[in-house]
Amino acid sequence: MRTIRYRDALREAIREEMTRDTSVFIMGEDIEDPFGGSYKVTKGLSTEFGKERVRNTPISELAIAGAALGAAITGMRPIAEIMYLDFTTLSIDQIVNQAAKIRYMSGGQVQVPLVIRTQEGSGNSSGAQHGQCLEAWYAHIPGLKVVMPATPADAKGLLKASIREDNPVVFIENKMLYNIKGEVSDKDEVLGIGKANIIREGQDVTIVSYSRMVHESIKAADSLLEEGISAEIIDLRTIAPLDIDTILRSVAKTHRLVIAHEAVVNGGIGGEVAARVIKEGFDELDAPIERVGSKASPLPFSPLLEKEIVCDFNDIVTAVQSIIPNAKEVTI
Amino acid sequence: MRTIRYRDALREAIREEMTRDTSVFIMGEDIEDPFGGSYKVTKGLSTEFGKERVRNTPISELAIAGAALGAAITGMRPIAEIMYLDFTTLSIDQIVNQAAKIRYMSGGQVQVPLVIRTQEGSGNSSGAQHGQCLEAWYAHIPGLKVVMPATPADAKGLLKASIREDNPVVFIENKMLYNIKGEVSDKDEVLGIGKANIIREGQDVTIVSYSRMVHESIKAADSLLEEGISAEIIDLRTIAPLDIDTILRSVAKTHRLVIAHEAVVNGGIGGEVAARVIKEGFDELDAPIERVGSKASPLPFSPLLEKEIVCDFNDIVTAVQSIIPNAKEVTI
Amino acid sequence: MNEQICFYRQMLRIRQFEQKAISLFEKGELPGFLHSCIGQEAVAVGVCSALEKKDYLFTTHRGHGHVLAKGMDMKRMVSELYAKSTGSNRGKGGSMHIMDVSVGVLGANGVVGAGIPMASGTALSSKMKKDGRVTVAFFGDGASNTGAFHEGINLAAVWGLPTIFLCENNKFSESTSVKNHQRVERISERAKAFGIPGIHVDGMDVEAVAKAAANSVVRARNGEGPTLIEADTYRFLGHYLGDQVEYRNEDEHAEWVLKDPIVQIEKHLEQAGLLNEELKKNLIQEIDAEIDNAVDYAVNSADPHPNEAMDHIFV
Amino acid sequence: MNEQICFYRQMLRIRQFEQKAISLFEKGELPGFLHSCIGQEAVAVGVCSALEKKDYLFTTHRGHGHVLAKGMDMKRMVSELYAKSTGSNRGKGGSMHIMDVSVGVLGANGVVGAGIPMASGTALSSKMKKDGRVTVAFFGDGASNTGAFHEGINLAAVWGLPTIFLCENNKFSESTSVKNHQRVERISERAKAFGIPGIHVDGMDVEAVAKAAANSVVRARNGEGPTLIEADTYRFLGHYLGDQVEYRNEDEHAEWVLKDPIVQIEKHLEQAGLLNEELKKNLIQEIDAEIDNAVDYAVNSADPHPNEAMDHIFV
Ligand SMILES: Cc1ncc(C[n+]2csc(CCOP(=O)(O)OP(=O)(O)O)c2C)c(N)n1
Ligand SMILES: Cc1ncc(C[n+]2csc(CCOP(=O)(O)OP(=O)(O)O)c2C)c(N)n1
Ligand SMILES: [Mg+2]
Ligand SMILES: [Mg+2]
Repeated sequence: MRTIRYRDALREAIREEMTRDTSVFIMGEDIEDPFGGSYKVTKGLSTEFGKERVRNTPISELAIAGAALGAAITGMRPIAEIMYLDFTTLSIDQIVNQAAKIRYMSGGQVQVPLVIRTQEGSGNSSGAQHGQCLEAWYAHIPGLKVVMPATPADAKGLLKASIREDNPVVFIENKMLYNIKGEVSDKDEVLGIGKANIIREGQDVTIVSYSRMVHESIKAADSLLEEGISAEIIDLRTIAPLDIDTILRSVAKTHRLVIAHEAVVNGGIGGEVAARVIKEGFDELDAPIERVGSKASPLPFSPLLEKEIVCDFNDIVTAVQSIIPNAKEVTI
Repeated sequence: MRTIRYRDALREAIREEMTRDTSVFIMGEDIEDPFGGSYKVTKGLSTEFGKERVRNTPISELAIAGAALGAAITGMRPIAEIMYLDFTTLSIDQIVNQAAKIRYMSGGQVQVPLVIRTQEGSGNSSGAQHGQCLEAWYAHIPGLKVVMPATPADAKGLLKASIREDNPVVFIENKMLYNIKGEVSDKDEVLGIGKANIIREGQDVTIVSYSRMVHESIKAADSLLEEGISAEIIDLRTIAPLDIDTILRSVAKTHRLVIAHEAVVNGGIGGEVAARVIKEGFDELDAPIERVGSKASPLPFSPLLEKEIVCDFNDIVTAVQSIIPNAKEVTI
Repeated sequence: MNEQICFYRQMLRIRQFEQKAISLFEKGELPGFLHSCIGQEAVAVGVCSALEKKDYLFTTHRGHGHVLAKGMDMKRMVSELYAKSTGSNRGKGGSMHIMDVSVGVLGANGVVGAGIPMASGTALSSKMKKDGRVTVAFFGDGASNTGAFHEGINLAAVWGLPTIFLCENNKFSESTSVKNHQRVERISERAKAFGIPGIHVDGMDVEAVAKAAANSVVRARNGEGPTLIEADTYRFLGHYLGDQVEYRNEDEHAEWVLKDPIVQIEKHLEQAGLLNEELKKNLIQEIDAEIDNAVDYAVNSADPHPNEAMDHIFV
Repeated sequence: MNEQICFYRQMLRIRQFEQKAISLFEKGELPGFLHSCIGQEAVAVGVCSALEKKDYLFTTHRGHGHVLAKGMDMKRMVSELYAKSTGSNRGKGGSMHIMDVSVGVLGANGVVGAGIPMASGTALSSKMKKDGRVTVAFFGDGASNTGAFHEGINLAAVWGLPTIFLCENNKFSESTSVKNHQRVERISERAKAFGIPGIHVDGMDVEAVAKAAANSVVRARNGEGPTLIEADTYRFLGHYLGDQVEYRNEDEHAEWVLKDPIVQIEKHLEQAGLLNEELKKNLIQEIDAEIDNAVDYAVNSADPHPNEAMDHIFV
């Protein structure tokens, strides 16, 4: 075990998979050394593996995704980096109309070992076009897996899994997590895509979250504990497929559910989780399901206004309190 | 009142608005006469209004949306036709990153009277890239309104409203509705965007639906009536903004809710509706909320397989039955 | 067989195939849409004459000629048009998504232009693996206005990939004349934007096409990068079956019909004493027999089982 | 004022402004990112000298020079960089989305290339309304590889719209040299793809830029359609403030710094006896006073009220 940063964990995953398998390569804008990528995830890789396998591209998001797809169906295992999730809008025909469907449309003639790596998230005044959380779009598309790690260990283990996966994966990092540190195994640990993680056990309420909001959920749970509320925290890690069983088991214990994500509430993954729990765990629920997310607005430039729009642990605390009428004694 | 087809109702709306206001114009692929558009909605318009106001474009979906947006912020009222919703993936940067946000980002300096007209829907073996129902994507974006008419009267009244609207509207038709007929007023009727319509009253269950599935809901309700179940049918007409009040009032009466749309269940509007009802109408619900939608698959070419994937009235009937244990006598 | 007879036979085969498909479609036997390539046979045959089986090919909604010329098995192809379980795509693709990996046909596409960046990707694969393959992407004049065209070709140019970008300028994008959807005279001029060779060729002359393609394939295999070829041709029928073609300029049409690539090569072969009515009849008979056989195969094949609907989404 | 002095003064004003912005940013006073246009002043000033106030302008993330040259009020501009309520965008846009409709500045953009099709749209507006306006879209060498570039300019070409597509080839797309992101020698060659004039101009020579822009504006106003202008220039600093610029070729850099557009015109004016140290000092003083005044205004302006966060989403 070592304590390393999220960005380093990602780099290690790419490095190890490129070492292990010569068909793995990465392409994207400004990823080569000495620049090493906008968020420095690929720093050092072109020096180590050469510019044949770590390829700078022109500003051509559609072609990046399309070319990666072409390579994927002919035996390579490309990682396509799209600098900001906002710019995946420009690649989305290739991701959604092509990559997600080509195996199906062809009756199974090809497999698509393609990773689209990108990042999202607000919090640094990047404005309306550099921080949107649109993971719900991708989760709505049959044929795509959507992975959203919250910790360095998950970043590494899930990126390795995504690279080894024979189906297209949209791998979404969060720009505010690149510097967080965490313990990461020294071994070749590959996590399972589609498995949620109970990162804290609790009795009174289940908080379901993923990516950056996991950390806000932890803060919220800490604060709730002070008023005697014990929260169980589930990190989804993968939003498609959704590990509904883990959620249902937890709700069967706590009987209360709050879902928290940075994306806008309306149309976010929270609605999907809520609807699934309502259908499959209706009798378990003692209170309405609360969703926490950002307000329905583009992201403003002003840091002050940005804070108004984007949700944080306070919103989670409030949501939990709203469905637990009276604070109780600590139960664990 | 006259009985006209959905496609004619749309054409009338455009024609009347172009007559009324010279800043209204339409652009898109192959919309000029004599072709008159892939689905013939614009037939006759270029002959009547000239090719300055009814403009064929190259195959350039990004530029169509972008140019329409540029025109919209400088005093025109463009209608941009994107032939298939599947191809709006190619315009989506301009729709989502630009049109939806430019008013906000500029601090209110511009308004965006822009209509993106497109169509979706399966049922004619168009395959995986010519029928996807991705309205949930657009409904997730703050700054967009999303309109989905089910009848000729709504098609006309809502398209007129969308053209007069000073905010960007994604107006989604359904290709299997173009030939349906219905009564349409002779007057200049402009409907309100964001208002659902109770198209049939009932006591036992509320069926919320929109676009083509409204017609399947009617069939389902007819069939349910035979077994003594009285369904109230709500046609959302607009999915963003969502008329949650109308839904809640109905659920407060029926205490049971089924949501039906042609889009894939997972990540569709149904989840959003369910989550809202759970939160705001928790105590009213006597049974789990059921969602009806298409299976999580790309659309297959084979008509037989397509029928397997896409939901229809039978699925609605089954969903209703699953939450009403014993068929009762007819209550109305 | 003499190369020219071989070209002729292949073009004829495509023509007869398309005519059969039309008649089946008109009888309501084929679901979905049909986009006929009649008039454009010389491009398909000429280009594919320069390719090997291992090479990759991307095509469009108007791709029957391309895939036949590339060597796709006609039985599996017709079965796909019939949406049968024996179809190349098991009935999930249809004409607009037809694919046959076994002969390098990596797919038709329902999204205009979308095959272009994918073709850069398969060529990248070949370059990295040094497998000696080239990739051809077919597309139309209309497609040359898409962002995918610009980004996809630029990428191949920058990386020096073994790709041939083959634009069939058939004068129409659906109902829109090429004169109204771009202002550049020659689409091959667009190669200048990428710093790669742009070649203009008479797409009604199969030998001219074959030669241009062969040269570009050599360039590609030698690691000299991509080429853009514009083949001047004409869409003899409507955009799709059912199109009323009211927008067509009949003079222009008549002019082009005179250049029918099959008629041209027939004349040529007849003059050279290589073709007579007898041989022609035999060829047609042989071709029609193959087609009928393929149709029979398809008709007698099973529909896909409903349970297969959810197969092949994920590995 | 003499035209050349006027150019000089405007370039100096942009240079001083950018230097101030950098120092404020480095002190942590400005949120977000900053992309400096130092080295490219001649393009902004030359192009805008050909425009009227009513004309429309689209810019990029590197747009301070453009909007200043177009006549944007500096106080509202600096306030926007400070995210103050008095900012042109009320603090919602920042440098990357700066907009001032009152002087035709229709916005910077955070999405590379995205302003290009929008510019075709405003020009379409002008054509339909016959309001005599032209639209200029600024963008970089990197942007010329986007699909938006191809689709947006093609549309303007087909419709004969009054647009000037102004590519500042500053030799970099972030860290990537222009040599590695495209193979074409001159971006102006890309005009050939659209059948419109492509002009290459020395972007360090404000008068050359002004002349090329003026000619294109005349063409546009006369209804002769769009022009693509490539202005050869250089990004003196990093992509953004904080960029370590390790990728830079220092010889290339040194060569270009010698061509500093401000130094060039200074020499020129001095030789012509139009500029001396005294005048220069006065100009700088005057400019710095304006800048300080704008910064004071911004600093003393109120933050937006939290309640405003949800304003301006819909009309
Ligand atoms: C991105 C996209 N836009 C629009 C369409 C609808 N469409 C199908 S074929 C076609 C015309 C294509 O013209 P061209 O590229 O010249 O090919 P051709 O049909 O002439 O072979 C159009 C507009 C589409 N399939 N994809
Ligand atoms: C569509 C898109 N892709 C990537 C980026 C990230 N990005 C911002 S600026 C830039 C480089 C732009 O280069 P160029 O167009 O030459 O403009 P310059 O920065 O040199 O002024 C990139 C890649 C972006 N903002 N938008
Ligand atoms: Mg064509
Ligand atoms: Mg540049």
